[in-house]
Amino acid sequence: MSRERILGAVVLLALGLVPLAAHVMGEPFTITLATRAAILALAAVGLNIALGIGGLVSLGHATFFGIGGYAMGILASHVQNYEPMFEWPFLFEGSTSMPFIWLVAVLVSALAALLIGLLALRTSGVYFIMITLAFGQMFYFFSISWSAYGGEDGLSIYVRNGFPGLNTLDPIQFFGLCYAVLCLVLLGAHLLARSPFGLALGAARQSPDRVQAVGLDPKRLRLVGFVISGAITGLAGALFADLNRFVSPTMFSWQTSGEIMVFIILGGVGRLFGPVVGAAVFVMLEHFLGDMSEFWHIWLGLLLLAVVLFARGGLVGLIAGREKAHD
Amino acid sequence: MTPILIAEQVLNGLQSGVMLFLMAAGLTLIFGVMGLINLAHGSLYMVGAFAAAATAAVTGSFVLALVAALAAAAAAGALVERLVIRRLYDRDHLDQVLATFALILIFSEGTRWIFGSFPLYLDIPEALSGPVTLPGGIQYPLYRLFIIGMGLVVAALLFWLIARTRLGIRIRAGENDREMIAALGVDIARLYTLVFALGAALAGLAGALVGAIQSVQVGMGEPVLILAFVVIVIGGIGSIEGALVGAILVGLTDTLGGIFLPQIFGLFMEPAAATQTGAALASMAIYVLMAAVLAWKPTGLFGAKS
Amino acid sequence: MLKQLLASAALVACATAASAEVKVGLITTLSGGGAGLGIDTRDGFMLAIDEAGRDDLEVVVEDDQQKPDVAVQIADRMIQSDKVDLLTGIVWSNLAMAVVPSATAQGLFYLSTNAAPAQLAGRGCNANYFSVSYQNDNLHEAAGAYATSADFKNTFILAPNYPAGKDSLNGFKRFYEGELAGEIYTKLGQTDYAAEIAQIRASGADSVFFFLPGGMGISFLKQYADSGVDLPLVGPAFSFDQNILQAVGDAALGVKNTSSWNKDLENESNAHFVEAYLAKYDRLPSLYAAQGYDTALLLLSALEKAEITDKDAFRAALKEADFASVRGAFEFSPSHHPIQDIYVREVIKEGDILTNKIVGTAIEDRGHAYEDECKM
Amino acid sequence: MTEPVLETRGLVKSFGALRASDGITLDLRPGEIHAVIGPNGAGKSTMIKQLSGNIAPDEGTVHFLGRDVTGLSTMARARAGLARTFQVSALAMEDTVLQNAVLGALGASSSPYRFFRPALKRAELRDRAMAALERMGLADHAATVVSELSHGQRRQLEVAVALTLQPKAFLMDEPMAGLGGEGSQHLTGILDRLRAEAPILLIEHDMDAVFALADRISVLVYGRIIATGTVEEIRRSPEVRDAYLGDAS
Repeated sequence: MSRERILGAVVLLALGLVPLAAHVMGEPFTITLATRAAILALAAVGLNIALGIGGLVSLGHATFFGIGGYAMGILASHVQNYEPMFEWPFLFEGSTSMPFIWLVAVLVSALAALLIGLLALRTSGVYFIMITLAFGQMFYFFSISWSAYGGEDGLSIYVRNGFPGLNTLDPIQFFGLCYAVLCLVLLGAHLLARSPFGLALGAARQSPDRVQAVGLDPKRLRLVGFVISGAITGLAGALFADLNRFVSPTMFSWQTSGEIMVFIILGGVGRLFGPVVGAAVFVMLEHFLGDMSEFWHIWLGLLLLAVVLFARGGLVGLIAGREKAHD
Repeated sequence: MTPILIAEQVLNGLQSGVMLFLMAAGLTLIFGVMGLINLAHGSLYMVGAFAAAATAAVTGSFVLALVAALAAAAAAGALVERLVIRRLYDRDHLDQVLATFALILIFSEGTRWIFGSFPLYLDIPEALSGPVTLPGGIQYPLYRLFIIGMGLVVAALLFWLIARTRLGIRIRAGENDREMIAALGVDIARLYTLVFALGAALAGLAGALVGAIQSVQVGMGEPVLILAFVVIVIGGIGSIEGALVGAILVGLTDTLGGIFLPQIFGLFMEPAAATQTGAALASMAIYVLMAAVLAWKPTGLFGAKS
Repeated sequence: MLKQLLASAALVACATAASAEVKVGLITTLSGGGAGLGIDTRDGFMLAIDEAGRDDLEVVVEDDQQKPDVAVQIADRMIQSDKVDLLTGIVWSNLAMAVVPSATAQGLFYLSTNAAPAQLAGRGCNANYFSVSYQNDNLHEAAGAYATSADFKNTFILAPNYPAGKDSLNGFKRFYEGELAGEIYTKLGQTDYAAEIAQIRASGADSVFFFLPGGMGISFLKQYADSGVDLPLVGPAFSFDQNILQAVGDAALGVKNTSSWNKDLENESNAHFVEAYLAKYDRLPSLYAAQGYDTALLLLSALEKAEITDKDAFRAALKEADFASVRGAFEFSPSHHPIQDIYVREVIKEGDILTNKIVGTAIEDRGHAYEDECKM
Repeated sequence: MTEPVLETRGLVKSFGALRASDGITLDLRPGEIHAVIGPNGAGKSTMIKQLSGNIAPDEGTVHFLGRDVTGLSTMARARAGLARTFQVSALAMEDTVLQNAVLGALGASSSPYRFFRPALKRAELRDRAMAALERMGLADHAATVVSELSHGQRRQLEVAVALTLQPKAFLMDEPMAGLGGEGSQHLTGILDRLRAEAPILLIEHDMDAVFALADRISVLVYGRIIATGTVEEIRRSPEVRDAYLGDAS
């Protein structure tokens, strides 16, 4: 096993064990923090497929995060307020079932990613960065003025949605659920990176000419990669909304997009466990630096600068070495 | 809807467009010459506004405030270029986005640390305050006319600088072929610092000019930054002409959309619903404009073919 | 390393949790653009707490960064880790909506120092939720009442396009009896109001009501003053707050605004508060500081009467509102919102400093419009 | 006469005032190596881009295997069996040699939208890729990352990736570029054996290689083919001497 793998396994194991220890010690807040880290990591795993494999620098992944969040908020709020979503062609009252909400979140974010991708992937480089950013802003402003679902105030869901067989209001059970989803998606991302599709998408980043010359369409590969990426981030959005029992336009803001990207850079671009390390470190920094200084953003900024300038390959790269695993 | 009101709104759109141009010109210049995407450009706008407000508070002079804004933003730009940006030129866009995102955090919280959390005061100078009557009986604030004038003068200077001066020749050479200007013996490091400081100064000037009629506060730069991005994407990244055309298009769309969309919806909707729907769509109008331009020309109106 | 850090954090949290008998969580905005309001809230609140000098009372203060998800996270942490008995301090309605329903559902008390959205006053009212400030609509209603009494016939009204903006215009219209020359919703965070001012000029209005909190109001006032439109302006206190006025400058002079408090209100408690606040923080208090101070006074008064662990007794003690409010007469309505007078203020200059003075009362003993919807 | 595999008729392409292709007509017959030579700026790369589908001609047609492919994209032409190598190596530099070859096999199977089983564990892809690598003598380097290969090995990998497509014709854009004498000779040997499999349209500067390999040579000058013939015919052609070889030697 490569050092990177070992490091990844250790981090993932720690992320699973810390909440268990906290549960035993009666520290539910630590579990909440770990849940937050797991969900943010999931969002970043999604972005890492577009960014790390496909080289698509999307500064608009908050769009999908927000769509996932609102999928949860809208479905659950109709149940909460006893106002059916629609009565024709059949009565639909909304839903408080997590699996159904996840399905909707994934499908709607995938659809959004498809539409955005169709336009944005006509361009590349800086144009792509800015267009994805602008689409995010478009959704942000729309969500602020969409008064039917709370506008800027957002939507509060008083009771966390349900999952068959689990009491999701119990922090450790909800953590277990998010952790399981994260592990499954990580496994999926691992397989995807090595699958024919992952190979082709990676080649489309490194040498689009070559990909064309062997008869594959780099644009279509990127579009599919972008859609998968958006769908995963959308799923993370639905979980994040359930963690907070609340959604608001902040989920769509461009700072959110920036932060998701920060997790990846902190951890290491294109590395399987990079997003997990990045999100865990970010959540810890937010927690401890936030306690130490009112101006903790300065320190966060400096740390980020240092990583970008001096630790290329992120923290995983720093510990496990620059070269990525090849097999 | 009277012709006077329409004319006034067009002037407003023009004024906001001209200010956007000052921001967008710096961004597009920096991208064109150095290939750098700079998210922290909005922070330089904020630096300009704060420097102007602080100087005006001490000296009471608006002219000195503008000078201070230019100087502070240029100095901050040059400093940041030397310390950080310089290391990013040969990096990919991702690293640039991240590093300049980090700079935003540092600038914003740093400004709050120095100046506190409350907005600062910066006012229009006595000589430029109040409205004037334009031909056709349009009452229009003198200061906004001044802003339009300043913006156009700066735009003209910029075009002259790029077309006619030695620096301009180097800038154009740098846009076309980086190795060639190195071969010509131009000190690239100095040229880059200069261009970055120039872009920063333009942003600082915009911040100071706008600061007098808006609120000088932490975080004021980011909304403008995103608009400026939309502008240069529409105009074509790297093109100063594109930035000018894009800025005015965005300024007009944003202003006129905000006024007319609710009224259009008012023709067939309840007034309250119409204002809300119209306002919601108006806030998205420039992004729709951008999407339309890109669907038609993926590299913007004046962009080089990729 | 991760484990060690988290474990040590947990230990620290345990150690502090054991030291005080009553723990209060103050969640407010201490960083970013809206930090000014939160800092005033905190300082007003802490002034009263420090004056009381109770060593069995601990206040945990956290910065919500004006982000709802951060506020929720902090609330979770205060409830789960710090084990607080009561939460307070949130400035913004959207953050309150994110935190309050789930906190009160978990049996905690919440005392609002500012945000009091309609949802929490009507159908969503809760026995453990007390608004010490007002109900969000109150100041707008007062502005409507003032506009009627000032004999405005044709007012132009504007507010940002978000829920509080809509509540604002509805509140105004509830007490305004004249015609509307126009009604517009602006973009949230908008900084240039030239287009709106042109519409006002063209509308034939005789007066303008606006609700534009924070930086938006500063921009609007400066641009309005410079536009040559000199129709009378009226608005709620938010754009005329002590901290904001200095940034607006002379453009604000003479503007009427509505507030539940002002520093020149004549009562003993207020006189003491203004003097003590100025002495301690070296600046004049704002409405947010006053509301923070009142909230702390209410809390202290209830603690004198009942143990916080005895929820029913403590709730009854809170409801009595047996404290010397800086606003003078103060009592709670059945839905736990204030019944109080709302005043009209005018912006004046005291030496070099812009400030407000009370020029009249807009509405007396105002409760709120959603009282009937509250089933409690 | 056998039907040509690849054939152009009257290709014209202008960039502003510059006529980079000025009525190019040539064909590639089964089993042959047809070399196109010409001085710098003669329009060789413009020509090859029109053959591969990167740019569309203003006038004229391209026929491949008897079918008009003028309107088809690069991808469609590749899938039809037209394999190309690049003047400047276009390879996935962070990937291994085997991964690059598998990419080619993947293109030939034209089904990259499979997301789970690893590409390298798929026998059909792997076997095809390894076969191509073995033929190019790269099998020992299968696990090496491309960025660590020598220049010559990268040139060989270019050809290997083209081979995995099991093409009906090769378009080779200066495969010898940057190779030393020894490397060049090695590759010449490989190409020599390759022609039996599929004909090669070879654009090349290395005259030794051209004269050693070509069955026919066309000379491109200022966007026109000024002569086509066997090696001997071209050597003797006075026109070619004047226009090209004359100032080259």
